[in-house]
Amino acid sequence: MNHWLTAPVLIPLLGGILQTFMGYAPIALRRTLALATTVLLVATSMVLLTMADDGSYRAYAFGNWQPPFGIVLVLDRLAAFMLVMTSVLALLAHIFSLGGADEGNRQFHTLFLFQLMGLNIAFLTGDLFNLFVAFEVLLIASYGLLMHGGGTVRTVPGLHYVVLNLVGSSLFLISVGMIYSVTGTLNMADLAVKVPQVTGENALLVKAGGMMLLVVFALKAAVLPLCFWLPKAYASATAPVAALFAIMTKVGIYAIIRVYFLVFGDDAGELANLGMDWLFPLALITLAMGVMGALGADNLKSLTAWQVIISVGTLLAPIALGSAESLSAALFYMLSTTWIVAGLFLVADLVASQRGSAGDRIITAPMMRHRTFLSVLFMIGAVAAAGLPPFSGFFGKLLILMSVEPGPQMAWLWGTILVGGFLTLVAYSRAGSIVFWRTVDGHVETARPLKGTTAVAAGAMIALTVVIVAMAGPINRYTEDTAAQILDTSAYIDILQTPMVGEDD
Amino acid sequence: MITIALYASIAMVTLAALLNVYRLIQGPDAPDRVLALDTLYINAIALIILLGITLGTRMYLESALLIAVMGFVSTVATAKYLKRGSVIE
Amino acid sequence: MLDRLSFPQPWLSLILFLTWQFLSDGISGGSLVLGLVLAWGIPQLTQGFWPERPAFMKSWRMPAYLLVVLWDIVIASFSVAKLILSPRKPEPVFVCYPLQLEHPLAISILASTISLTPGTVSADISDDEKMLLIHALDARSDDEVIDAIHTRYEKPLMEMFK
Amino acid sequence: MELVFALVIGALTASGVYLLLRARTFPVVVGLTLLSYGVNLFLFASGRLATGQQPILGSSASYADPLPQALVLTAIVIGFAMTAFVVVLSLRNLADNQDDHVDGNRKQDEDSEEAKQ
Amino acid sequence: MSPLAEYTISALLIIGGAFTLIGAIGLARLPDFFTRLHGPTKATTLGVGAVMLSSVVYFSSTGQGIGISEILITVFLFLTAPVSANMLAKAAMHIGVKTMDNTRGKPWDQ
Amino acid sequence: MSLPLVVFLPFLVAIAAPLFAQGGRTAIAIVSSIPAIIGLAALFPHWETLAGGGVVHNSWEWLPALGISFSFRLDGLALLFALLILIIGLLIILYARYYLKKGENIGKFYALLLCFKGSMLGIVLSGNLLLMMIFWELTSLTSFLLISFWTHKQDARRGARMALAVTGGGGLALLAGILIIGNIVGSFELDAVLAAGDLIKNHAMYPVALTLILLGAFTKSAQFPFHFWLPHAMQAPTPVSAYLHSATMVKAGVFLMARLYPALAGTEQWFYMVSFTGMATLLVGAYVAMFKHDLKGLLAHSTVSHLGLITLLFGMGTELAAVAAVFHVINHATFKASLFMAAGIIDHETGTRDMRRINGLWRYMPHTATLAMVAASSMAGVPLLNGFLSKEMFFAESLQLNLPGIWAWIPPIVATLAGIFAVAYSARFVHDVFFNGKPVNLPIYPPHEPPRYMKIPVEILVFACVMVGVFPAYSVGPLLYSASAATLGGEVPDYHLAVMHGFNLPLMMSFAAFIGGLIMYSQRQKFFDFHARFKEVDEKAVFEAVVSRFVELANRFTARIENGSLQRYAVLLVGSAIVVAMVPLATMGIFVGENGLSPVDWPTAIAAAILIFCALASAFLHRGRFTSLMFLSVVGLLVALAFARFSAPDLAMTQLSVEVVTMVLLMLALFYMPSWTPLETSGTHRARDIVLALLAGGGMTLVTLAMLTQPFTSISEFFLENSKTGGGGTNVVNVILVDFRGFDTLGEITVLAIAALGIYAMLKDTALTPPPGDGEGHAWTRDAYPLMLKQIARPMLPLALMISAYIFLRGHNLPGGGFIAGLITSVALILQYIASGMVWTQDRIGIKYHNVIGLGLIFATIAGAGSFVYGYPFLTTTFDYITWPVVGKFEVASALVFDLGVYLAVIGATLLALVSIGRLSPHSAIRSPRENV
Ligand code: NA
Ligand code: NA
Repeated sequence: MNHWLTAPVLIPLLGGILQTFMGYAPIALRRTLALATTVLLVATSMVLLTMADDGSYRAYAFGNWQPPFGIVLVLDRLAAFMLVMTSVLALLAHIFSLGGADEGNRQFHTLFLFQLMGLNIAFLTGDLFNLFVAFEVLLIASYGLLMHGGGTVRTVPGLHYVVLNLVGSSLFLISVGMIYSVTGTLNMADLAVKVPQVTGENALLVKAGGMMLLVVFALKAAVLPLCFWLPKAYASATAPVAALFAIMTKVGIYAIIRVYFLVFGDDAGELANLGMDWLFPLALITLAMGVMGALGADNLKSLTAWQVIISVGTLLAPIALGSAESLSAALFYMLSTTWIVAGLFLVADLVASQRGSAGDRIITAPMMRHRTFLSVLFMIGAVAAAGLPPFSGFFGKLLILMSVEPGPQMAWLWGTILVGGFLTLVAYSRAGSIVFWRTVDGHVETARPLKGTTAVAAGAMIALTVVIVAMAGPINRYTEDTAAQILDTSAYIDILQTPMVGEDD
Repeated sequence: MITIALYASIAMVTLAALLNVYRLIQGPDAPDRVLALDTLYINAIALIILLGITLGTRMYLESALLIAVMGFVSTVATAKYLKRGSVIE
Repeated sequence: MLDRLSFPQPWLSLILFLTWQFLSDGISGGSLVLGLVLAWGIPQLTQGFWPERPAFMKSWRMPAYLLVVLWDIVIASFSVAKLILSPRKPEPVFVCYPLQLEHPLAISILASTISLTPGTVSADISDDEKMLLIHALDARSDDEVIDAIHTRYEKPLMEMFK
Repeated sequence: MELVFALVIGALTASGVYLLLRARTFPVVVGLTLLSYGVNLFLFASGRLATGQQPILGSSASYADPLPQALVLTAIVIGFAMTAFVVVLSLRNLADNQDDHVDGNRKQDEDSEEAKQ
Repeated sequence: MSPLAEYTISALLIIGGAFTLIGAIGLARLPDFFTRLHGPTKATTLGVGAVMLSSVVYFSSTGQGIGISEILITVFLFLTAPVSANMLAKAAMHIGVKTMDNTRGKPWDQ
Repeated sequence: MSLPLVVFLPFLVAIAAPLFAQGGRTAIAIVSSIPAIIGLAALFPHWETLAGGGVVHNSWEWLPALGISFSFRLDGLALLFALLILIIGLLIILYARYYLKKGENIGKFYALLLCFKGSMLGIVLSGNLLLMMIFWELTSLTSFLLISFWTHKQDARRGARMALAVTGGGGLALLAGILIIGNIVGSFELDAVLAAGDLIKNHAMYPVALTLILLGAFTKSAQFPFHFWLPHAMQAPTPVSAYLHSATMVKAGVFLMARLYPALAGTEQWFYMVSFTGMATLLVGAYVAMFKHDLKGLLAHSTVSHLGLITLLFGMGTELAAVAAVFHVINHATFKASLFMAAGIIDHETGTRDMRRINGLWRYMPHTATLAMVAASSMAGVPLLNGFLSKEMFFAESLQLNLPGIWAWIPPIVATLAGIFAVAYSARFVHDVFFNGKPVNLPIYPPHEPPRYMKIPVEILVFACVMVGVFPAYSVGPLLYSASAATLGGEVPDYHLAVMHGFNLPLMMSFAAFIGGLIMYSQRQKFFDFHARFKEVDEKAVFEAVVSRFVELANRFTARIENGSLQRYAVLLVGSAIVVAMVPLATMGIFVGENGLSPVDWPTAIAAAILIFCALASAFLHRGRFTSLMFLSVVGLLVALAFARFSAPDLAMTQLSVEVVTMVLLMLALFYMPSWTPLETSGTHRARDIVLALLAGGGMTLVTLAMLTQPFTSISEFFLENSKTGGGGTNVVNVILVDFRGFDTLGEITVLAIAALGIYAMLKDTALTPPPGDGEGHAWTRDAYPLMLKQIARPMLPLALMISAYIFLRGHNLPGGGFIAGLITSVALILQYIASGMVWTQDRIGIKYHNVIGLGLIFATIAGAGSFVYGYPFLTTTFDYITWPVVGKFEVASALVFDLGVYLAVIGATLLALVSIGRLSPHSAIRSPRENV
């Protein structure tokens, strides 16, 4: 069995434990070790990506128990994709945090690493209940991270975030109960085998459970009407945390792809394509809501937070359509939007640090320091986020637009994405021109120096959009293969036959 | 005979629990409610033991032991809350 | 060093050892060894929680005392039961009981005993630990209560905690 | 018996949901606790009800489904962690806003304005 | 199981149940907090003790071991009940709960 | 690979150019010229191929999935535009060298200008529509940055944003149109698209695609009603106006129409949409130009009008009209660029562009005046100048349209009318600026001729106007032919490029326009008065107002929906779950499955009734918080009993311990909180909440009932069979926790650990003022640590540790295990805190709970990783039976180490959380007066 699969879980776990012990060690040491952990994560996720790219499924059975009885980790292209996306983002956000955001309390690195552990488990696990546990790990860490930093602004949004997610966790458990009560199993591959055989009243039970599970994932993904917890929570988080949170909604989306394509896919009999007819219109409305919010935003972080919601809508619409092309397009866009949004959060924080009391609010203020550098970063990020060429957002949207079959759905999708893109452009140009250009006389009081680490991290995060464009061919090839792999559920089911160590095979 | 005694005993303990709940609702003061709760814990111990005898298993004895420990701590904490406010200070 | 290896609370160790034998499924070599380990280890771990060295106790008097108390509990329960079931209104009284015991543990044992026995509950101990407030469910006079407690419980306890 | 059990879960859920929708942190926390009791019982029930069949090998002739029990145990502990966190967050909310309204220092929530009209 | 054991067990069960019930009746019926405090502290504790004892006898006589953990529980209850009572009484005195009219003496200030 | 070189070189130099800003304006201008010079040199060798009707391709793959390739394509049309871009670009660079002042951000200016040039070249040289699209939007972006070059000017910022919104927005429509075309044709390659004209025009989606594409073209080329952005783009530095907003970028829309002419033109829809738009633009632009007092405003509206003219020509759909359109593109670029540059010089030398102040400049700058007058004449359509030639062709074509009846008169009348206006505003430009008395109050007085080199670009362009006007066939003939051929897809109609075609109707129209225009100008005051009766609309203000209104609306809308009310969000969440679950469940009804109902036993039923009652009571009496908590306690206890009743001893124990810790936690919190919840929710909302609660509860009841009565089989048989043999324990639940699903448990203790650390971190700097007494106004007692409690609590610790050890060790085989043991130990320690206080207890424990947590996680992880050594997966357990003397046979299981980790983590986390809250208490630092340890 390939022990590499455990690396994304064990590395942050050990890193986190180390940080727990080192609560009172010098900050330089803690930073070094924490950063080493994230660097190691990037390296291992790359290794896993190359492994996964051969198109096979690798299963890792904890405790050497044959699935569906034990818990398995499953590495495929999708999982590896999510791992790489996360680890790269995490590394840059982590570097950014070394600029001072990690100070204040001694738990930052611990929570940060545990958050990554939770994310990675969620991406790798092949077990429905273990997915719940992974969600809880990443959520509890995110609660802590959200509350990180001084001041009182985070408390109420944090409280809302936590309470809603606790309800979400309850719904998750109810769903698991409903599904288990009929199928008698928790392993996703096994569920993919059992769910198609469910009929009659039992199918209704599973359907209700499946739909509630969709609500849970939609809550994580911030789909309308379950998206309102997000803007204030993200906007109030410290920058590296907000940047890391760019991945959080994607966990919900990942879970939808994983569970709904595998378990409730085309072949799921009475339960085929469960919920997808709800998801498509909701995705479009979510997009529209995000655009509204972005237009009305009064600071850059809010603007970016609403951009997260825009991306969610843009992503879920093609996913709901469920063709290989649309899935592939969605994955490409996901990579692009996640990194861009993270970059924008970092840039917004740098802007805030250079404008004194005006912060990142979209108001007239004395000219900020380091305006050229920051405005270039913002401009690139905004252009990419709005989906204009030449940056990656454009290609992502283009792929999505092109992936739809002609018909009413195409009209709705194109209309929403294009008009939404236009209004987003208006929002960004308005915000950017006010923040960067509309200055009043006077000088910025209490400006903090622009630290090298933060500047480099934010710059690199934004530059990733260019990297995506440069590597668009290979990335797209990868997402296409990934989509094909996702849709071919029979191969996933084969992990149930994974030979155990010490077994004669 | 044991069966009859068992059922009688269970019935009486259950009835006792109902009376405790009555006191819990009635109050009138917070200490009354806590006392009712404390008594309910003790009734629960009895019920668990009786359940164990009914089922002929000793698997639940430790649950009873735990109720004893936990009920005590809970009562003490609540009483301290009532008179002192901060339970741990 | 010797101190660290000793049994700091021999009585506690004995109780723990015996309890372990009760808890285990019958006495065996394993339970004896493990019981010994725990009887040694737990007092070591919790030593800090027993600030004073064990008071000199004439502990052989303890079983007799306990039997008396046990008997009183049974009697008390019947008398309380009778009172509860009778339509007569009880005549409760708060009694201030002057303590002669000094050791806090002894006071606590006395207070516990009072609570478990006929119609009395220890409601409070004064700040200077000289006075015990007792609530009697149904008593004709204070002195009756005080005398009964003093002769039946406090005296034996004073004997033990000398 | 199934109906009794179902009603218990229903009552826990209903009470939990009602409290969850209150405007102060404390009832919300109590509501979440009630809800999680209901959810735990539900998850437990997904393995069906059994009397005297504790899944301790050798202690009975047949056994209750052990898996939901293990899941619920995990859920209880996780639920405890979450409750502890949300309780502390409520305290923090109180400290920061001098008020225990779930939306921070809002002397009146949206509803009460309508109530006045 | 020997008839003696059966009788013992049955008697203990009935006694246990009865005392538990009486304690609860006291809790429900007695007129003020301090009188109510006596019910659980004695009757209920004894009631549970009797039930425990019946369990000990039962499991000893069915050959499932000597069943000593019940004794532990009982000891535990006897150890803690006075403390609980004391704490509750102090709380009640702190709050100043009403005492019944014919109570002599006064609770202490807290 | 010369074509990509031409396109990408400007971008590369743009990156480098700012580095030369330090070297001064000349240095950077020279560096910035390099791409144009190399570009021209690179294109030159291809002329022969193009003249022969050939096409040059340079392409390689990029994103095959998207149909995007790096495909570049050079034909006559592309060459024409490329030359305009490169040559005028070169002149602009030279001009800007003198135009920009010292101290301006020349690095940024040249970099942006080069980026724009690259983008524009990209549009014309793209052989793939999507690639072109990328460059198209890039021109919008660079234009945005160039218009707002003087970022401190509000007008510049607003003009820039308006331009971006209109052109960028149009670009999105264009994108949609292109995607449809690509869908129809099956390729985005230009060759394929151009070859598929019939296929496209007959396709059902053609009308949509055409509309969308024209939307893109019209916005970019400032066609009515999207023309309003262009005049406001004049806030840009004049070189930008000359280059982007007259010669090149605004021609992109026109270029697009020319480019896709074979694929899209020739239908009725094309005719009506394009020609009428062009006609309207032609008139509106010409009319407004007349009344602009701003020099650049006049030129801008004139540009709008000329763009309308070109559009109208393309719309006519005849081949000759298309040739005329291409021709006018060249002519307009030359005379309008030179006019802009002249206007820039005047602005530069007088400090204003207001024609009411600028008068009689002939005396001060005759050289510039001569150049401007020639160019203006060309604009007016004076013979022997290039503008005349294409305008004659336009007049001729306007007469050729086969419109029915009276409609046939419309085009020539419109054309003449526009001609009249053109003459009039050209006359105004000449007379009002260079003559018409003396200057009024000029900021810079007296004006001078500009630096010598600043005039060279103007001279070159004016020379071109004359050369083309006099020797059209020799100067521009081959290029025009080749470009026309490329536009029309090979078939070029017969046309003659001559100075005069004799006295014909078009000449008469020209004559009429000339006379009319002069009359109009002479009577200008009447027109001005007439025009003054209409309120001038400032489109920028309108745009700003629209955007502001939109923002405000969006803001209000968002605030209404996202109102920060947790109650609303929770209603939405719970409501969503109910709705989606109800849909399938509604069809199920009250459902009892095959197994049916089992009989009720009364004690259980009564316990259940108590549970239900207490749950409801804790909800409905929730306002009294303490009472609610008491009921919650009962519920917790009864849930534990339910677990015991239904064969789950482990759960019963866990639930009990957790419940008590939770109670302590809640009371710790309640200490600081009000003891009473105010009633603040209205009746309707309460009713709503009750309905939701009942639906949720009712739904759960039904689902539970259905679930419990259905037969099922699960994977659990495996656990029961393998627990002893494979996991070494008889307590199957425990074996699942530490072995079969040990990974869940690892995650779970991690959650516990994180929660505790998070709580610790969150409370680190929290300060809370405790109330001085309870809710009824009783001050707290002084007695913090009652004697009896203290005395009894202490011996309970070793006892509890013993019980923990017992529960821990038996857990693998009997109910118990690390969790429960951990909770018992925790509760015993909590009791010490309660009985004896923080300071006392902490002194005696003396370990940091962080380390206990860490230790716990380490134990669990190491126990799991031990199996790596033997090549087994993580968390593979092993066990063995060992026989020792005295001790006898006993089991050693690695799972026990894992469970020990669980035990420690639980203790550490529970205590860290509770102690963190306890530390908030103000008493925790001060010893109570009654404390005597
Ligand atoms: Na108690
Ligand atoms: Na003038």
